[in-house]
Amino acid sequence: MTPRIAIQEAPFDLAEETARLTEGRSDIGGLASFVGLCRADDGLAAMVLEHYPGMTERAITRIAEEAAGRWPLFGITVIHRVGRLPPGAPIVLVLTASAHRAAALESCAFLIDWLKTGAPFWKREELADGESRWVEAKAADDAAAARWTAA
Amino acid sequence: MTPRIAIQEAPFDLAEETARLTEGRSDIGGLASFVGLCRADDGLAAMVLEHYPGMTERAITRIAEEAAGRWPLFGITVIHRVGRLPPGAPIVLVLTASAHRAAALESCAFLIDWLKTGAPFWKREELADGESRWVEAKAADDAAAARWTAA
Amino acid sequence: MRVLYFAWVKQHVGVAEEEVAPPPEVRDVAGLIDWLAGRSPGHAAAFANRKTIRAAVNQDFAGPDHPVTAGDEIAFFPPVTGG
Amino acid sequence: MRVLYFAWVKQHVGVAEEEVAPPPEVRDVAGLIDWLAGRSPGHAAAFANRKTIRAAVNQDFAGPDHPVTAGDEIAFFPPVTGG
Repeated sequence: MTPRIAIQEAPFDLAEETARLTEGRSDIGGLASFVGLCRADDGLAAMVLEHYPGMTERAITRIAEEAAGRWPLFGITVIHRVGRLPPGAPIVLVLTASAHRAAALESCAFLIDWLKTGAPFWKREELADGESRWVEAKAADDAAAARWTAA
Repeated sequence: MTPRIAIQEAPFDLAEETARLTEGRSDIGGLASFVGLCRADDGLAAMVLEHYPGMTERAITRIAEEAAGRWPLFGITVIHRVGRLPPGAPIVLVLTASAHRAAALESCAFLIDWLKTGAPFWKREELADGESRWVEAKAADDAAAARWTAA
Repeated sequence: MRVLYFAWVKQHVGVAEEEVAPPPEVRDVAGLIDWLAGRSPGHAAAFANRKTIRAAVNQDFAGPDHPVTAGDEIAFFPPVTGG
Repeated sequence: MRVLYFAWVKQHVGVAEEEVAPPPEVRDVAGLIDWLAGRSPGHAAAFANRKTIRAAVNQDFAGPDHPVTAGDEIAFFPPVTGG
């Protein structure tokens, strides 16, 4: 099982990514997905995502491999968009496939929790009034990621 | 927020269902989905799903309302197929939308755990050798559903 | 009183549903099971192992002590296996 | 030694990356930060609050004690906010 990892400006297609994981096989019993979208909070005009090319892919590959070691997975897909995204736009997709639902659901939650704290992406909010500000990291995200190591 | 609940023989379209929940809004930050598929274990030729029309919709509506009371959700979709399904076919879709990822992920897991034990569906396996057998309920499924009431 | 059967309970009984008029001493789900089990060998087979039977009264899950009255819709089935 | 900057660290420093040749007494991430902070007012502003700075050495997260040597790729950035 080789995780599919992509960093791209283009949108992703959930149906296409699902088909890519399931096509031609009948051993998958559960497919879990998470899509993170750009919320239009506080007069947001656009979200601009920057990343560290090279390290990003490397960091995501490592955590995907960790997920594959912790749960019996048949497929992992992580797609993270970068660049300028309007409110409502999908930002990130995590998709996991397993024989059973618990492995798919838990690994999907693990991957998105970890992506929030362990992959080199930075978000900048462009506001309707022309101002711009960097999104600050949240303690809640660190706590969410930490619960997977406490277990 | 009115949950979308459907019991149908026809396949569902994950992309269409996702679009239905997100279209025209930009307050959704996380969208979690689970798709359960028919695995081809032990020479399975087809899975035949029976349900209790009327009670099924009623039971799923009730648990969707419970999920909406426990998590701040913008959307819930539950589609469960019935009839004869070949190996590899999608059986069930649970889709939840919220401002934040934890609410979407947790409510999605809650709904599928509960569907396994609290909605009147029965699965019969048709085997390649012509035999047929009813799937037995699993203690593990009861335990998975129970963890949501223990919390 | 309308009684519905699902899955292997239905296969044993041989019908998906039937109208029944149990005597007045049948007051709850457990009593109805006892009475139904005597109706035919198929019914007896269906209800042979009470532990594997679940019931619903008017489309809500119901335990053995749940009251049943004329006009109710009562269903018997194995533990559910959906999802 | 190649140094990369991201997000507001990059905005303060004014460049996305630079080649630097620190003196031999610069042996770890913390030492490199001290040395870089003296290169310009922009660098000083970028590194003013060390607690908000994260580092990577050769594309792995690295703490202040992590050694740095000529030929390394070293990056400085705020806590990450992806996902």
